[in-house]
Amino acid sequence: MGSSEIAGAVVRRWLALALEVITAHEEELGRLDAAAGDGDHGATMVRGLRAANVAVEKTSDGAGRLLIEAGAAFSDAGGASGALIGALLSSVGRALGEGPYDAATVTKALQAGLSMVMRLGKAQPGDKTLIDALKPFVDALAAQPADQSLMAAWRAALPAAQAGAAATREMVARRGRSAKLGERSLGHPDPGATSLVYLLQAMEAALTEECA
Amino acid sequence: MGSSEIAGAVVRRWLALALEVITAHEEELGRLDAAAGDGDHGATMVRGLRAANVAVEKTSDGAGRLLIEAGAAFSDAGGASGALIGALLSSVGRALGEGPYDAATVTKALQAGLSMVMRLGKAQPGDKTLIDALKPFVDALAAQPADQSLMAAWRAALPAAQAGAAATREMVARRGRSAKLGERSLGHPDPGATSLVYLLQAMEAALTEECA
Amino acid sequence: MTKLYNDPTDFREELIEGFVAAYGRFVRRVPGASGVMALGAPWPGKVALVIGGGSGHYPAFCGYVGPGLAAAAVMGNVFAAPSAEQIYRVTKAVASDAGVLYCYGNYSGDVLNFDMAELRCQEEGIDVRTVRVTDDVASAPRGQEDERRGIAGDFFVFKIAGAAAARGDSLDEVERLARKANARTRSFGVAFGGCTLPGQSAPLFTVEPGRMELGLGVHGEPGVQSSHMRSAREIADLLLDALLAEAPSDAGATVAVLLNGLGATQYEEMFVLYKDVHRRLLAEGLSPYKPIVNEMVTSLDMAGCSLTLCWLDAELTPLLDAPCASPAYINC
Amino acid sequence: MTKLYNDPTDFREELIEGFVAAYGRFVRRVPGASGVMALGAPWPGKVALVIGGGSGHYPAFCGYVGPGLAAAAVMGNVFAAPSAEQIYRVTKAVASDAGVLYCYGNYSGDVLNFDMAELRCQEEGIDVRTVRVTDDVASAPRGQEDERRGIAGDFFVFKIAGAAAARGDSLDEVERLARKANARTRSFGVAFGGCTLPGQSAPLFTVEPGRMELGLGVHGEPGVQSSHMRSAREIADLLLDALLAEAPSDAGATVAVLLNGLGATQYEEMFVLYKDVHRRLLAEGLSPYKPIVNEMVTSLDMAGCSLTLCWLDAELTPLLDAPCASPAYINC
Ligand SMILES: Nc1ncnc2c1ncn2[C@@H]1O[C@H](COP(=O)(O)OP(=O)(O)O)[C@@H](O)[C@H]1O
Ligand SMILES: Nc1ncnc2c1ncn2[C@@H]1O[C@H](COP(=O)(O)OP(=O)(O)O)[C@@H](O)[C@H]1O
Ligand SMILES: [Mg+2]
Ligand SMILES: [Mg+2]
Ligand SMILES: [Mg+2]
Ligand SMILES: [Mg+2]
Repeated sequence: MGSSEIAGAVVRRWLALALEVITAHEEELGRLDAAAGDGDHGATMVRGLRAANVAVEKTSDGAGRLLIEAGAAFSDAGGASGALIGALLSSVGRALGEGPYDAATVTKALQAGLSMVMRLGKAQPGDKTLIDALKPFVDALAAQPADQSLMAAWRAALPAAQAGAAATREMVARRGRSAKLGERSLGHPDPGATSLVYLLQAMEAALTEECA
Repeated sequence: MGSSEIAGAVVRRWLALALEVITAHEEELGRLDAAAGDGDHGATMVRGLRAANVAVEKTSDGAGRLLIEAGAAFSDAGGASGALIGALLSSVGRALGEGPYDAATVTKALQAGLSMVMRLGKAQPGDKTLIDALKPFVDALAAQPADQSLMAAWRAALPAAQAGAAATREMVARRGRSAKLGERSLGHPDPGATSLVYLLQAMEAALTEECA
Repeated sequence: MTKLYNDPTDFREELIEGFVAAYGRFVRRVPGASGVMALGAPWPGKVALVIGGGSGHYPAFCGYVGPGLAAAAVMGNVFAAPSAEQIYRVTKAVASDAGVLYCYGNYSGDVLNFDMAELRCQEEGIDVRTVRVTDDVASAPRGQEDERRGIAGDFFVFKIAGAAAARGDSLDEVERLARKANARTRSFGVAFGGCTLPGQSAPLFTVEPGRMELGLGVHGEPGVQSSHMRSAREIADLLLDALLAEAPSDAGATVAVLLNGLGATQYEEMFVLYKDVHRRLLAEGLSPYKPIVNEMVTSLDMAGCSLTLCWLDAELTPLLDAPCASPAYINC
Repeated sequence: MTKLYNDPTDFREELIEGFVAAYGRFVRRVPGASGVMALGAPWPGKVALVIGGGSGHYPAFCGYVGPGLAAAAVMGNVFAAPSAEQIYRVTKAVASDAGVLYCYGNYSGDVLNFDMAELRCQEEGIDVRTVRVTDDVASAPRGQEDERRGIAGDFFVFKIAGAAAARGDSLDEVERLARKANARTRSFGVAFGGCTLPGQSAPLFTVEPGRMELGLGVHGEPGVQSSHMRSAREIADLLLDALLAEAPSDAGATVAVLLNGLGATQYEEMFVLYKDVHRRLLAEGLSPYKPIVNEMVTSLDMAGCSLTLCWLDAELTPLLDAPCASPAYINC
């Protein structure tokens, strides 16, 4: 199997695992969103991942193309996270292109995705959004030694995402639905940041499986 | 005090005591009505008795006239019991006229009231309505020895009303709102029969107080 | 649960005041009575349709007062029929030389009070007729149609009677058409939760999770039967099985349809249910005519809904389509 | 609690199907998209008003599609903004040469998706403008009016924009009038209980007995503040205190009034509350113009209500009064 085929398989496997873990946590994500938002975050993420999985089923394209397709399908879940995660996937996919799928290329692609999400959503770190998990992760990934494998780098960067998501518990929402409830969002982690960690963890599992 | 004044005072006292006891049991009557009806019986009876009390406040008429006024005011509570108890009071009042207010006259007046209520509501004994308390009471009153005082006769007839009301527990409603729920009315005494017993008991107390 | 009130004892009075304040462009208070009448009523030469019943069913009854619909509505306390005295006063305010039609759901308290008022009006020489709505198939078996109670079918009967009256039909004719509309109107409903009277803290009945009640009333009465919860598709079939078995012998293919919410049931859910109702109607060869999916006769904040079919014909359809303007229902 | 459904995953699809089946006399499905358009649209030479948002707010949004109101509504899943792709497809179906106005409640998800669709349409040469409704005074302080979310005020802004579009006003003018209507519209609400999403068994939030939430959202969000329960009279004052403090500097005495129910609150209660609202408005020297007491923008089966004032003037009043015909709102 060539690197491009491996990369495609990883994306497919990732989407399958992500759907699994998000479905398992759908209620939890809904509850987190209900604390100061509208309770639909779990449902929206499940819907988006289902659509993304269907979208990549019928094609044998490379990882970049698959992510573009997955992003378009994910968007259709609607809501803030449909738009943002959908745009994230598509923009990472576009930046990834034909590869190579090494740590450096993937990091650059994720940086492109991060800035797209920040441009679209206009959220800054500390606003209590998925940015607070995504940005620390991307920064940590970029800080890994250049010669590491993608899998090793990914694994090493994960704790930064988790710490970032955990830190949202103490933040007051300034973007998205919860923003209107200000103080009421305190004490609960941001649902979008929480689900983003699940997505990143699923990717670690997919990389481990497919690259073993 | 003449017998007419005593009789007027009894009616007034009765209405006051009746309002007290029905108010104390408003929730219970509502619950009984809710079992297979619409839950408003307690509220309607309270409303009717309040209006009746107000109506007799400003007049110094005799018992017959007072009951007519009380009945008209009670009717305005609406619902089935507003119409029926209102008509009962007015028709007893008309039959009572200027008295004398002895056991025989009162019994005849109650018989007139009973037949008015049966004509209006078209309910028969056994249909699980207030008739099942009222008719046994009126029959028992009529069966008392002719030389008894009204108070003694009333007291002696009360158990028949109580037994009649209790027996409604095992009946299936065939009149009024509960009728549509047939079997569902089984196991709960009829609210109208239950409240009628309270009314009759209040009259015993009023007679006792005023004639002592 | 009723949350907004001042003194529960004043609930009806404040509700009437608020209703008239809001919809003074359609109605005014009947002076000295618990009821509202259409602006401009009495309408000379036209039969006056007088509707009414307990409160707690909005838009029934006061929401349906206006040209092309009722001349007046008598408003009782929550779930209590208005008294004969109030009905009498409201009737006097809107009666014309063409006579009066009383139209209301068939409940013991309403029958008692409207009948007493009718008698009194007739003694005074006002020609009053009565048509009781008896659409609820759950409330009495076939053969005892007259014993049935009136629920959401009220709406179709009022609309048709009101249109006939507005057209200038005679009292005989308005009565005949209302009776015909009622005879061709059938409803059946399901409930998922009870409602709470103003000032009380517990609902009139509760439904266990995973269960539902069949054959609900619009006064917070529980259903006539309890059942396990079903999917929308199964509920559509269950409702239609009950109704289609009752199609009038001369029924055509056109049915007016009302999917009525009782108060707390979401509009979105009702559309999901309506999808299955519609499909089944088409599959039965029936043609749904201007369906309504809305809250037309409620039961405070009860959760549940009912389905009403009114089998139309060349006489009823134009009356249903006739223009009208009331606080809760406008047709043009 | 949502009781009527088949598969919660299909909820939106079945809801759209049922809605179109019921109200096919007003709307049809946009082919290949999650939205509905008015029969007869696109209307050549007229600005197309496109509204939308998550589902769960009926009659918003699809109930307001028809002549004199919106050309189309894009329908998201329950409480989730529709995707940019769906908004784009719906826009394409109704866009005319006169341009398109997007009008929706100001929520992050809606802004993201409508903005992306607007960009894409503009790249294709369709002139699209956007006016976000920001009526909820509870959701951001004065000075940050643009940050506020849109709740029941949607109705007045849609109605005024739709009437301007139907009259044939230019896109510039329709946009200006919608913006003006929004600037003069303020809402504030109270909640007594949360709502439950389809397929879930617990409400999004609960309110302790004896308490209420101030500053509710229409997505089942709890209020911005909790308070002890109050009488209708006190609630009327509390709502009006918040709104009157926001009267536009050039406000006249005429205000359109909407007392909006969120789903489970009884109409009767709302009339009781309206009585106190009306009295207070008169006492303030304001003249309530054609008040509406109804469910116009709901939040599934949430218990609560909001009060909206729209300060009218000679330009806005005729637009509010202009005829329209949609499944949920008819004016004639
Ligand atoms: N403007 C924004 N920028 C970045 N992230 C956002 C923004 N708005 C919302 N989010 C993220 O989306 C999450 C909510 O997603 P979801 O509940 O699916 O959408 P909605 O808010 O439309 O209901 C939030 O927890 C937050 O992480
Ligand atoms: N037709 C009738 N004849 C005699 N009693 C009746 C009749 N209908 C109802 N009742 C009595 O009225 C009681 C119910 O009264 P209430 O709840 O106040 O009126 P409603 O049935 O109008 O809600 C019943 O329990 C029954 O005793
Ligand atoms: Mg959300
Ligand atoms: Mg009752
Ligand atoms: Mg009653
Ligand atoms: Mg959402």
